[in-house]
Amino acid sequence: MNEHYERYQRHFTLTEVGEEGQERLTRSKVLVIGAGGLGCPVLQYLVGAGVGHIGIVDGDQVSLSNLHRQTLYTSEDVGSDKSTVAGAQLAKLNPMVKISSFSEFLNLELALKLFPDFDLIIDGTDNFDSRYLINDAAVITGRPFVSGSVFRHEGQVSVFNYQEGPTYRCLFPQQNRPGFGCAETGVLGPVTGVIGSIMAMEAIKVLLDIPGVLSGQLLILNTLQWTSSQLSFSRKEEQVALAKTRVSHLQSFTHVK
Amino acid sequence: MNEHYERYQRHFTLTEVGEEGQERLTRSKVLVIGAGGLGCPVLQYLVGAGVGHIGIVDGDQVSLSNLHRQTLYTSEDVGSDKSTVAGAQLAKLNPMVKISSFSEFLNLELALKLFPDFDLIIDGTDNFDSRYLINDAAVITGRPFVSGSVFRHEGQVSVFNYQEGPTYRCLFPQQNRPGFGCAETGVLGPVTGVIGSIMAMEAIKVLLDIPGVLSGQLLILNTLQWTSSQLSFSRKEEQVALAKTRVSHLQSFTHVK
Amino acid sequence: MEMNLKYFGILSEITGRPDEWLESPAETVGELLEELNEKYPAMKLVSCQISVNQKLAERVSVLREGDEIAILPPFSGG
Amino acid sequence: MEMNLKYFGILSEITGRPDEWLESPAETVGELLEELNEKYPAMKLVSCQISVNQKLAERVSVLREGDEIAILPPFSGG
Repeated sequence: MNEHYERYQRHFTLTEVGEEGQERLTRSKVLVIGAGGLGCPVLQYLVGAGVGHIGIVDGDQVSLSNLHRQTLYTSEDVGSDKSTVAGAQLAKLNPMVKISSFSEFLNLELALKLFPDFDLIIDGTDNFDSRYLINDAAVITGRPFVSGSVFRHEGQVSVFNYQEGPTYRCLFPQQNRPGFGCAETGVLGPVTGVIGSIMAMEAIKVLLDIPGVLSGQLLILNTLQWTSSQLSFSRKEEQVALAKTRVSHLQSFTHVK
Repeated sequence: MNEHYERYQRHFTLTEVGEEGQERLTRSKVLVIGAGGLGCPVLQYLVGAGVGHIGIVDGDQVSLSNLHRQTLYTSEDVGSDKSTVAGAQLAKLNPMVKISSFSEFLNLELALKLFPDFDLIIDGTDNFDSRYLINDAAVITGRPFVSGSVFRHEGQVSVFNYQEGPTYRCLFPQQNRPGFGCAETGVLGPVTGVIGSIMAMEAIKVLLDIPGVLSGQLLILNTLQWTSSQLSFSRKEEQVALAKTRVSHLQSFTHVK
Repeated sequence: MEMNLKYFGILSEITGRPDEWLESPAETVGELLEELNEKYPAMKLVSCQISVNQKLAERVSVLREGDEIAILPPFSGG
Repeated sequence: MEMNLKYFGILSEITGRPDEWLESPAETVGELLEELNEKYPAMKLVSCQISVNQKLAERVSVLREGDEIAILPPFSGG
């Protein structure tokens, strides 16, 4: 209890946290999908903040080209499973947090199995297929999710499916056109640091009911000029319904199998 | 050379970096004062980016109440010197970077001895005395410095003494009134994550001559609303001159001793 | 009608600028998009959304003098 | 004259709000500060700078209707 008080000391003097808020963080469960450039700061700050249970889903292994921005890994970890290495490092950071590592790439079955066990989902993935999948599974299981993404020197953050708010599909309906990830386009480490830290802050706001959650708001940040804009958008029931059609696919798929 | 190419792969496709920029980073030397909430992300991203030589100045030891926001340390490190632990962890992150740890609190003599060996100084300290000291030593030795600070949910970043630009004193003339640090006021980890990452980005912009350096501009960010403002200010020669009076103090002090 | 266009992500590379003032006869978002697709053919290849004065707009949304129009693609990197 | 005031850092706690529109007879930054120090006595204790329309101002700077005035203390935390 003394360790609890000392470790979270900087939270107790904040009106937005305090002892009650810290208790709430300790009871919270957050699932982080993608332990890459965005996932690393999210994981570090949520584990540091004392979120009770953190799940990590990532099927990838550490590579040398990750290290400039993925701050949970070292050169010795190259080739090892990200979720395992991240889990071990985070346990050393804060042994009071329960950490579950899933060394798998997310698919719909895994998502529908895992999401109900967590209060909040974090989308730190690096491709559109995963982003739509997380959206759809979050809608089906009724979970809010914090979503962040980067393109070169720009980043976007929003919180979807939060208190009947709009979903990812309400903002970006699925289209069959190419997207751009970090591997193809390049990125500087601090860009993912800024966006991942913003995502961690939004997660804490959601968990503690702090006003100003980026729900129905897309934050867009340019890290060369440090200009930011926020664009508002609304829930579209036909796009929410679209997410749910995934379940019928899965059910028929499971059935056929 | 293969490791070099693979490790910095995400930089080579960026027009702002490329092979030439990477070469420049490798030749750069950056001194980070303060390995705390702001210093940790700065160090992680600059070491990740392959800055050739990183110096770390911090006379503090790791405490439990640091861990929620100071992501280079683990529970096992409590009681150890921050600069030593940080140096060891960063060497594992990128063995290609030369790292020098100074387990001392900065004073004017140390600053005047160290600053000339580095191209850029980072102020990630947590008190006004250090901030004015860094400013004055940077002015005396002709070094630019990136300065960041936080107060609860707000943060400020600027680059001072850059290409004859304004200094910290030009923005905030010294006044004998109280300031507020993290220990007294509390802070959430992601706030230092955002501001520290912004500082790392500004450092890379300075090292690579990327346009848009926050010189003569103070960026102020509110992490609850994600509103940002930039305020412009100019060099004031009488404030710059004030910084230089420090040297005479030191000289007379050294003489008397 | 003159409008203030802002290009995000890959669009600032396609158009070669982060923003521009455009004199256009377009009366709706859809008409403006058609004009832009002609001016910048590569834009057709990119999935993007349009906001007018910081609010997500539809293709049928009506434009007014001085509107701030952002053209934003989703980002996927992480 | 009406002015748009923005309070940063500890000042938003001293004034109890992040911003406000203020009707004031003050013609310079210095006069406005005096008025604010009277309205919010704790403000006197804090070192701070004033910007007018995103530009650092002096005590003698002249104010105009609708000016955006930010009152900002330096932060020290890290």
